[in-house]
Amino acid sequence: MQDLSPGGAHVRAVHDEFHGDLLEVSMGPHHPSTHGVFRMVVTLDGERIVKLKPVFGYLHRNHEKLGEGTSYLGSMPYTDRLDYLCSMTNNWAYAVAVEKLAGLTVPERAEYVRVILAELTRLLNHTCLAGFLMQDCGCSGTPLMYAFREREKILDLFESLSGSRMMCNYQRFGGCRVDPPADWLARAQTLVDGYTAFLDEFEALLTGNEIVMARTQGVGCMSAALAVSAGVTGPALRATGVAHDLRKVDGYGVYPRFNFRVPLGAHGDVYDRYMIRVLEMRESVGILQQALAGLPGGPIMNPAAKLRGFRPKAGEAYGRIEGPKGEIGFYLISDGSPNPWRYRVRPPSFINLTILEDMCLGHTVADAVIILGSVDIVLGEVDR
Amino acid sequence: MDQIAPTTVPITDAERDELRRHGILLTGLEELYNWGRSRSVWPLNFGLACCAIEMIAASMAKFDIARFGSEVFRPSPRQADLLIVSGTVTKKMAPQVVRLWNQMPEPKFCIAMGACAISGGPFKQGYNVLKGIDRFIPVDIYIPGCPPRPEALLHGLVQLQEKMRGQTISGPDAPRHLRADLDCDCPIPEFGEHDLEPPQNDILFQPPASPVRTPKA
Amino acid sequence: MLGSGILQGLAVTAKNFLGSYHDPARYTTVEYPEVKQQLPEAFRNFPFLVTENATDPMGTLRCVACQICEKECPPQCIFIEKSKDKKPDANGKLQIYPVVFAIDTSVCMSCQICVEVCPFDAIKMDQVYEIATTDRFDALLLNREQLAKPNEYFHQIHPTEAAEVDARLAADRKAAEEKAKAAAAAKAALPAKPAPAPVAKPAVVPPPTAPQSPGPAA
Amino acid sequence: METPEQIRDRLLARFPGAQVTVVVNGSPSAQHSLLVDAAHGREMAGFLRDDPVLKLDQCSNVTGVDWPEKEVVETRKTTVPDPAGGTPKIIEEKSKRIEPGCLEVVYHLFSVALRHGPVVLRMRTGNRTDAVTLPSLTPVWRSCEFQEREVFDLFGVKFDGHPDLRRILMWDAFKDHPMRKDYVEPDDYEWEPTPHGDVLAKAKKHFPAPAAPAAAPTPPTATA
Repeated sequence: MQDLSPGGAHVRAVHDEFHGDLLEVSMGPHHPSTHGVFRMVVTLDGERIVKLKPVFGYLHRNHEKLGEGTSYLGSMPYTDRLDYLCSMTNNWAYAVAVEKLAGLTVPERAEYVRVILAELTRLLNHTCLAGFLMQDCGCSGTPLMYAFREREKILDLFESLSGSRMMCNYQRFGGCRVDPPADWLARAQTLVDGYTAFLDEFEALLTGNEIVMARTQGVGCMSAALAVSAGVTGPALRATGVAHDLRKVDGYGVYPRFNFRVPLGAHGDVYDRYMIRVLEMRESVGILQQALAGLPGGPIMNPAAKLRGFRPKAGEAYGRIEGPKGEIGFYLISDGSPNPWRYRVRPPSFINLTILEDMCLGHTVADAVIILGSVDIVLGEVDR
Repeated sequence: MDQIAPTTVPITDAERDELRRHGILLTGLEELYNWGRSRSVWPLNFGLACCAIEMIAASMAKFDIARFGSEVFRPSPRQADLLIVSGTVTKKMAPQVVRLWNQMPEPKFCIAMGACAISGGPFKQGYNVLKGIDRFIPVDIYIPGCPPRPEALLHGLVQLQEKMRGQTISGPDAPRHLRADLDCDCPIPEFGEHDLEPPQNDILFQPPASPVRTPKA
Repeated sequence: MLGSGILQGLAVTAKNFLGSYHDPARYTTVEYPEVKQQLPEAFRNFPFLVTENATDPMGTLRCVACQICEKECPPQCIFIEKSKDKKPDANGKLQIYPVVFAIDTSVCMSCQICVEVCPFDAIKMDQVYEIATTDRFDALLLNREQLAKPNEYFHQIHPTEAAEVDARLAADRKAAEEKAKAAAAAKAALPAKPAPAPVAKPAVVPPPTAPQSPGPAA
Repeated sequence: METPEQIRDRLLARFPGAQVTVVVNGSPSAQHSLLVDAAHGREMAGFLRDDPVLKLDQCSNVTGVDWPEKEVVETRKTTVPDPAGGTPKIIEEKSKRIEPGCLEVVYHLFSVALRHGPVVLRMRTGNRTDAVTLPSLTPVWRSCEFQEREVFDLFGVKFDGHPDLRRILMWDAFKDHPMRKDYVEPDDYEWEPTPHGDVLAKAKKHFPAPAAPAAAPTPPTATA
């Protein structure tokens, strides 16, 4: 069995290679490339990293404690603020957990609408991530500018449906809040039809670029065994070649009805993680086409679901979905009162950072920046 | 400084506009100075939470903060004029924010963007959340919203520019950096065993008498 | 060929640069203070209170101080104090009204839960966003005079929702009137009794004083 | 996948002397869990990971739960046969007892290889004050590393065998464990225009009476 413990044999091998005066550098919490208020204490030998300790908590805003103090419905707008790029998938994951806890079913139309919104969120998140990653590589401005141009289009859709650009607060237990009107669906269809052209252009800008390849290939490799043991999920896990996508594994919602593939990487490096996301976006466009074509009529809310006075009976439930960053899960313990006894978020970005040190060892400090960028973290979710 | 004391321009605005039409621009030193710095406010490249994404969106193509002369987001506080506190300030982060503020050279300004930066916002009941950044540093503009739209940030920036244009450069209303009697540094709080020490800067943070309500039945 | 990827990328940037001069899809800037983006109807930012009559906003608030929104508000930024007396509302019915209705916009996160739980369609979401201020304390604490906005304004910002709400309220009112009439007719047959007592939700709760009410609530 | 009862039986057969109980989950999700004793916790976790039928190679989620002490009122009914031969009497006895509190750590285990789960593993500490040590499962699953640090930080469970047990979210000098139910947060409720409940009580402490609107003089530094 391979030794996967922190500071194990694979780590020591790197430590022993270098002998020299070590320099400890604190990157963050204010650092332009740490995607927020994240801090890494890096020990350097020359420019090589021999030790890296992440420091969390600079955005620890007590999400779980607040969740114990508010009602089940009251926590829904707070989930928007976890991973603030992907509020729709956070809403969905929380709704899934509560629906499991209370045994609520969701009408078919709402399931389709949830898929449409989740895949739009995936497009939004992956596009922005590619822009931010290129920003970290030193490709200042242009890719991020193009990414945000597309993001604004998706946000306009979210805004005209849910009322807010980022903090949608759209899903409800047993359905969705608003039924998307026909003209909204037509606009979504136009956006989805045009997205492939944007992806082609975006890839022409980046994927074949020699500088991007030289900068990202072979950097920040992780092995499949270590990734599974460390609980890494999402594109970062699939970049190592492990076929683990909850849309296939759990088959939640109406995902089994759609025909899509799960792109897999081979090396588990930064370039693979970038490529997986680009390929996933193409699959998402395919899912969106199928979902928009097959959207059934009917109610959007389960009439049995109560908005006020919602008291699930005592018990617990863990619900998870495949968010754009990985497995986002909610674990709820109910004691029969209107507030959950324990409200726990399983944050994918936080757990994906477990092996940040293992990925960075032996690389230069400039590579640490893009490795962190390729893991795709949002601090609101890391620290909660 | 007193010689260039401003306000006594013996010419009306209408006359000035008339002259401008003939190609003659009349201005005062103070006006020129304020015009120049209000049109080139360089913000600190500093994002805290959700609002930071809207701040980035404001600097992107659609909202284009460059039209206000503020697209130059500086990574170093030494080169920045404006601290946009964009998101929740936690107690663990507060000393660092104050330190950044102290590192910025005068004249400097602070915008509290979003509910969290103003008062702790929806997270204010949290044990690790600072209930407003104005407990430690002076804030010039408050932009409510959760998060405020990028347009709201631009509106706040315009308000700040107006405030800068209204400043005199001498006398008792002069800004901090032109006055010798003021210390511009804010004390940095320390991490205590249960809370920050001190929990707020009492010189800066003086809320009015809280309208505490009568308890309900 | 080495460098072809870079050239391809430069071609994309050139296309975008030139396109920004003639293609509106590539030039997306909204020149904000002069040009304002049209807000979608659903856009929400901060709540307001609906009044029926703009000339007498405080007398015609739809809010009856039931305090449900105050209880459900996740960040607890609403404060309501009930009146001790009752005043006639827009329909002339005696109602409890809020003496104090304050929303702390420095805390509010515009989540719309107050709107969803309100059974009287009294609180709705506004669309203002240009509210930057230099004062944190009093300027951001909105009281009921600042929060009250007429129904016409609601029609202006959310026309579809406002029309639905008006139709629903009109139907409720009609049903209530019919019921009151029927109750009055029934009572006229009995020994004389004064006008029907005001009830909070006549459309849903049949008045207990009129058990022989002929028609069911519409 | 095997039911929790089957897993329990296999664990008991493999580890004689260990204690494993199935905790029944009353909600419709029906995710029942296995409560294992701390002494054998790590060996059992290793068994669950390596067992070819289960292969729980991913520990997805680690949660701390606080169960404070609570007073339980029990009603015991005893039937006393009537010596006279009539109907037996039922005597009700009410007894109060303090149910001891504990800290609980919940692990959600999944198998990436076999695509099943969750198996929910729970461990409980002896009490909430001094016997708060549990074996760390970081040597078994790497993903527990930061999550166990988080449980240590917010709940105060000490993990024996953890390679780097430090506070993770709060600062190092912080003394409390804020996710515990009896945590008292620092009181800084100076300006509370819309207070309710506890916040109202705290705000009142700062302003005991409906204070006269004494306009605070604004210092020059506040208004540059």
